[in-house]
Amino acid sequence: MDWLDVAVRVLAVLVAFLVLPLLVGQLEHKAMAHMQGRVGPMHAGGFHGWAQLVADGVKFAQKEDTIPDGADRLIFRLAPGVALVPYLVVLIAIPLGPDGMVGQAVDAGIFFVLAALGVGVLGSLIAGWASANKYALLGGLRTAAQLMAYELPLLLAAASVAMAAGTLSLPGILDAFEWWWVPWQLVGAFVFFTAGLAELQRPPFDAPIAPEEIIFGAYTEYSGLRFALFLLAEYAGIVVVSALTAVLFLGGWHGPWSDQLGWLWTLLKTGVLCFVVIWARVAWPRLRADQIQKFAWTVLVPLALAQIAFTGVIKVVTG
Amino acid sequence: MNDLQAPDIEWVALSPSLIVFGAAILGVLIEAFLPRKQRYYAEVAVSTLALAGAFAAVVGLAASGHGTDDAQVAGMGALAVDGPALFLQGVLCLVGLVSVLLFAERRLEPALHGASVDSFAAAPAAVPGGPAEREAEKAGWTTTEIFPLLLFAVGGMLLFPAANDLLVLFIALEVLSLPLYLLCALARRRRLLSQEAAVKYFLLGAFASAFLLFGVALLYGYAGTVSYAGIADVVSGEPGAIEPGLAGTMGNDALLLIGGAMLVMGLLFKVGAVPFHMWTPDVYQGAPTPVTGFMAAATKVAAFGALLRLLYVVLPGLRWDWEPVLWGVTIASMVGGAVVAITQTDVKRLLAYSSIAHAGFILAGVVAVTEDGVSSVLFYLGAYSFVTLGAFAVVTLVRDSGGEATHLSKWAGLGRRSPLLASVFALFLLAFAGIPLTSGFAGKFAVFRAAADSGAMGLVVVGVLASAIAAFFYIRVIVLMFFSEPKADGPSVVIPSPLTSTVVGLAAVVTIVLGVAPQFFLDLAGQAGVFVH
Amino acid sequence: MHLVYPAVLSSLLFCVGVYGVLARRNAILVLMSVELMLAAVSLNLVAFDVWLGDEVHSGQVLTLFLIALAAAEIGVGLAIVLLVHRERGSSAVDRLRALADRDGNEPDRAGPEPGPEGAASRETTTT
Amino acid sequence: MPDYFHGYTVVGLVAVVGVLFVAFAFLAGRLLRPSVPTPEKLMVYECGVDPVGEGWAHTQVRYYIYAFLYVIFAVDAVFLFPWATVFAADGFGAATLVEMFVFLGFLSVGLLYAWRKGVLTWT
Amino acid sequence: MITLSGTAQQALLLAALGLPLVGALAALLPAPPGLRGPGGPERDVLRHGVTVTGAVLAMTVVLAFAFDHARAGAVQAETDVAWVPAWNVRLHLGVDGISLPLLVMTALLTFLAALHAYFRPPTGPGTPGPRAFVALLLLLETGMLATFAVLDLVLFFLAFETVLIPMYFLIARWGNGPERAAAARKFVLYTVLGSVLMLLGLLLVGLRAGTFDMLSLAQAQGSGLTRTTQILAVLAIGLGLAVKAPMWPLHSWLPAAHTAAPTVGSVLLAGVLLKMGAYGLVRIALPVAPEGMRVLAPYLGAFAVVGIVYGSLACLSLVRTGGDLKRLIAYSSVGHMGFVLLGVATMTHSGVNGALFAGVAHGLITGLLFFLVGALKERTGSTDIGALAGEAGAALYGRAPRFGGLLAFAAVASLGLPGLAGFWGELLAMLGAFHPGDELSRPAFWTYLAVAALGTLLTAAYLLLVVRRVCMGPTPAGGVKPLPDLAGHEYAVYTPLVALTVLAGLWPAVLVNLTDPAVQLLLPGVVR
Repeated sequence: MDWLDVAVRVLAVLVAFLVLPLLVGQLEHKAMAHMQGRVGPMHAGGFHGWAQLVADGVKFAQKEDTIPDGADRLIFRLAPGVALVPYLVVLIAIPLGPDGMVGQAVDAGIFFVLAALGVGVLGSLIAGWASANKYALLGGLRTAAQLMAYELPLLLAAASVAMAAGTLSLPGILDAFEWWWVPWQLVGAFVFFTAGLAELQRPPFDAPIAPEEIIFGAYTEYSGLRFALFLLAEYAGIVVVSALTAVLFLGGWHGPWSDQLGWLWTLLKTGVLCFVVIWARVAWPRLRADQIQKFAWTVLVPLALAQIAFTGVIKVVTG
Repeated sequence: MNDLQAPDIEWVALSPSLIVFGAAILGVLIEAFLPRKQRYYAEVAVSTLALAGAFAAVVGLAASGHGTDDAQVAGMGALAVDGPALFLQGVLCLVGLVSVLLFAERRLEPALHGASVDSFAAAPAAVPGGPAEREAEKAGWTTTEIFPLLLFAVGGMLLFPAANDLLVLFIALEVLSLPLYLLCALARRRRLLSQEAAVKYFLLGAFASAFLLFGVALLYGYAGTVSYAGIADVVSGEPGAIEPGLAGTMGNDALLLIGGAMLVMGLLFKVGAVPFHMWTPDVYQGAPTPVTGFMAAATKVAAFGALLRLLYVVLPGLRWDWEPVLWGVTIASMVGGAVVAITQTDVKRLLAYSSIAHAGFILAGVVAVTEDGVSSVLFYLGAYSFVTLGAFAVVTLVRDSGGEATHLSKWAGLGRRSPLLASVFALFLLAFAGIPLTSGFAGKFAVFRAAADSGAMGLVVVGVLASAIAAFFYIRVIVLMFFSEPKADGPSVVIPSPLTSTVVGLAAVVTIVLGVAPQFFLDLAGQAGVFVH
Repeated sequence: MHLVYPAVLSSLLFCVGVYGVLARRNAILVLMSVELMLAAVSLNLVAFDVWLGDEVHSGQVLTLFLIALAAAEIGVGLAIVLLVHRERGSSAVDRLRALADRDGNEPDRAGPEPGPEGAASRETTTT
Repeated sequence: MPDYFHGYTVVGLVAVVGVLFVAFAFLAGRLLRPSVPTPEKLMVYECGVDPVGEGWAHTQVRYYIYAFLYVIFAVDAVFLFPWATVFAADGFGAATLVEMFVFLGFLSVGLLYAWRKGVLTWT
Repeated sequence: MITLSGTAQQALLLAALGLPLVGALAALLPAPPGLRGPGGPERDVLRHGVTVTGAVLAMTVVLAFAFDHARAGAVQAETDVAWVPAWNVRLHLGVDGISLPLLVMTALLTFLAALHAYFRPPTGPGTPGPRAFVALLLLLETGMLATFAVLDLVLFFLAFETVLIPMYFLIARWGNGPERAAAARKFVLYTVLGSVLMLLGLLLVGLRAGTFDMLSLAQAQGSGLTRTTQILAVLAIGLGLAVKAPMWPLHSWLPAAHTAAPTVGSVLLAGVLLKMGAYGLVRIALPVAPEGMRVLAPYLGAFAVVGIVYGSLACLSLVRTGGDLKRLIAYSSVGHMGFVLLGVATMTHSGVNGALFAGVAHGLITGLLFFLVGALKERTGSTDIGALAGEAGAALYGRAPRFGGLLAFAAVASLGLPGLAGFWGELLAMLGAFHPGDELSRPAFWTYLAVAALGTLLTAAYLLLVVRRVCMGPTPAGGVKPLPDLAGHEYAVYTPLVALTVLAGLWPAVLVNLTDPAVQLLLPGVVR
């Protein structure tokens, strides 16, 4: 084992994990503001408030961190970690460019990635439970319900890609990619992206943390750095889901001059998708909890199943 | 690396279970799409047709020689289509068919809001007596899901004795168990007892299946394959290809012995043999009686089928190890069941303990390890299942204001109030007791004969003595029915619809026919005595 | 990695599960113990599969099925336990004593001990 | 086999790094932040009013049904993946596809049943 | 003598077995319009019983006349059909010299019982109607006839068990006294336990020898069976049969059952059921496992003579302390059956012939005795000697001369007065004991002989005491009303029994000539 190589890769992933979410966060601040006719943060760091999130971080680190009396203290403390770490782990499996530009190629990549994603959401659930706050618990349960409802379409849509490529490895899928997969897997892409959005509890699927109903859901009792970590997890999640969608459905590093600029294509596609995530937050009103469930079971799951059938037929016919 | 073969399925050979599973799915769709009023009829029709069809398929397969000369291993080695499998599948289809009639009975419970109802809860998920349930009853809802559940269970049971590798064995086990757990909880009356029975059945069942699975894992580790034939090869010391480096693991006798023991334990649990019988009385008593009848009859058939195949096909090389153990289990079951039954005061519990004793009697045939042993077990299972169904069908008919009156004291004098019913029940009890001219005698004769032929005379002696002990409590019930003064507030016998009457009548006829002229069926079982390898 | 490690680990897990089933009173915990036993089985299967280099991967396939069926089992089991819990306000297994061998000759053994919710009286009124 | 474990060693390493990162953050936070607990601060937060009832309140059984649905479907979906990688290989083709459709059909029937039973409608 | 073809004989035997079974079912159905008599449905069904048993009796009598006495050892009217080939179980029926007299006696006693029931319908508190009574009686007849006619071990067991159920019901439902249910239960308990042992023995024999056919087993003379198997088989089968016989000390169900049973039940129980045990010993234990029998015969003999003395002593004590008359006859049966068992135990021609003779004689005489005691109870309302006789005696001679005379006749017949049926059986049995079979210890059997002889004296003593206390005594001067003497139907019932008792006593050769050839076949190598 080449330790140096491994160290570099791990370090790179860690850096990406710390930087990309901040970028997305900043983008969200500014893009949302402009869409709403505001300008957003302007002061921190000078140029268009570029260091706003850094400042936020510093502030969070200094804030007092209370744990409610009735809480299950150990679990309460662990929850942010549980929410955050899986996204980091996922990042390592996402290929950035061709020929091994990936943290680590994992055999059953799709499996691994989806499994890790599922763990991340557990952070919210245990946070909600450990808080001993009825709103937090309600939020946690909604989270759980949402996780369960959207995990299935997520899996099915991913399975569709795996069928098309005949492998579960992410680099393997990209190696097999052809441009016409984009229209072929379009429905799957929609399902996957939407479901991913819902898993992250991003608007319009943010009923679990709907401030107007249940304060801040599972995170109600959190403050200070722990809260910051949850936020970080959310944005890291956006990056991961966008990146995965890009890799699975949009061809990842495929594009002109992909030999040299593959990594750029991946980042670009991911960035665009991140923007779509932010856009969705501004564009759509929040769905009710029941609407969220219904949407998953009656729209996404059937769509995903249909996509699988379609993929299978095409694959057998052409293969 | 990819030496997977494309699956090649012998659809015809597997048709019995496929028909049943298909019908079960259809049943689910009926539940989903048909208006409530029509579901009952549709479900009954579908279930009946499917089971009859499956039976026809079994007969067809047997007639075309699949049971004897053309016995084969189907579905890429997953399932055996041979004599024992077909015989038991035939029995299971018939038992299922008869159980459908029992399940469909709607004339026993007093009509609710003008609608006749069956013995299953209107809204099983609702709190008994709560507003939700009352509403459901008012609306005339019924839980017609029992039919698909029954079909799924029967489907699993059809696979169970035919399973030819450990994977299918395990899946069949779960497929047959899970619906039964649910069915147990659905009683209309005495729901708490019913649910308690379900909890106990489930917890112990899951526990037992975990044991079975661990056994599966160990056997797999021992032989490196899950197919029965492959394991048998390794057991008998002719492994196909052991990698030299793995020789220390493969063929490790500790794995084999522990694994085999755990596997057999899991199956003995399903069979209800001492000391794995703890669940039987509670579950038999608590479950809705039609379900108890079905469960008592069919589970035993399926589980004994699987046990036979496992012992005869996979572990014959280990015979000297398991035979003494099974001797012990057999004796404990026969004696334990019979002795404890004497003190019982509840009809259903009594029958449960008697079923434990019967498990022992059947095991006596299993221990024989001869072709005769297999045939005798097959015959016994066929005979026993119908007697059991009939007996529980009778239990459904004896009712008072609280539902079924299962306490024995309430059965006092039943023979005077309804001589016909009491006589039929007496016939079933006599068959349980193994009195000549009933199927019970023929069955016991067969297994004891097989056991004695194979040199297990000791088992036969204990068995006959246990039968004598058992005869006492059966006869005690008969005496109670015919010689005690009826109580003033005793239960009455409900006049059933033709459904239950058919069940009782059929069971009685089978009991007598198998007792008086068993030859044809003995021949059938005799021809079916050979396992395909 | 030698086979012994996973095998021993899985045996230990299994024993913990068995202990849990035998010692725990709460039905949910019993259920979890059973799941633990199943997990032990899965571990064993996968370990054997890898160790033996099984070309058709029977062990892993079995594990997949095991996972699926364990899920189904837990689903069904939880449903039943929940039902009981809702009516009795408890899921303690050793308090489920309405069905048991009795010494006495009480004519109607159907009635369990009258619970706080008066469950016993309710059930007779369900006509 | 070394390859097999190698991949996951790196993954494990990353996970360890992540855990260290979180631990470090917490440690740093502990050093940086003040800690002045008062009863009011430690009280459960319910929009500023005094909390009512218990923290672990009973919740709808409906969630359980969703959980059940999920467990069944997601776990069954596991079978899709091994199949997905081989179904188009030589010698498999249409029959394999049909078999998987049968499997999916089973799933769909289950979903349909749940839908028609009103499980998916929030009441 | 009549000559019938083999097929006709066969059909006759089958009909005799099947008719009561059909009749039993028919008894449960309402009578067809043409057969309705004036007495209402109850009389109808009782008449039905008489008709059927009468027809059966006629058939057996015809069969007896058609029987080729020249070949009395051979099985005649034989039917041999496969029933369950898989187990080698056959429907094998037939009669030979051993079974024919028992068959006829059974038919006769049942007919008389039915006749008795017609004139004295069974009544009592809580008894069901006569419909069930007749059905059970006919079922009982089927079982009893079948026991004597079957030639297959499994069928034998079956027939043997069939008898159990109707008899149980007869005792428990139509019996008298508060103890009837307990007595019936005791009867079933003993017999079932015995039958279980017997079944084990039968299975052992059948499985080890590979056939259940009695004829071929008898022919083999145990050649296919090891010594151990034979001993075990005889032990198991013998115990089962000994319960029914009954052999001391397994007899304790008998007095209770007899005391509780109705007249008809007692008659059939004593007259036929007890014979089934002895018949089984002769038919199965003796020829099938001779080696085992030789080992166990001394023990059987010992128990038999103990039974003789024990029964007599019990009777003596009863008659002195004033016990129940039915109980007394029951104990006397224990004694008489002791002679039967002793005869079997000698394993000689004379002994076995004697056993069979004593069996038939006991059936006739004890049947008569029970009928008489039943009639006595109808007349006086009691069967308790103490209550009847008081200090002086019941004085039946004076109060009902014919009745009293008949009772005295039955008593002396029972004590084995030469010239009556009871004599020959006991004589032959003791003769056998004087020259026991080969390999049997002569001193032991001489001892048995001596004890049995003592038993005959005791028997004579208590029976004479019975006559003394019941029949004699001073006629009170107008204090007690004369009892009704024998009525017409009672003559009808008793006459055949009396006639046969006398006939068998005066002309024993009729019977012995019938049984001897068959016995010789069963015991080949034995000269005496």
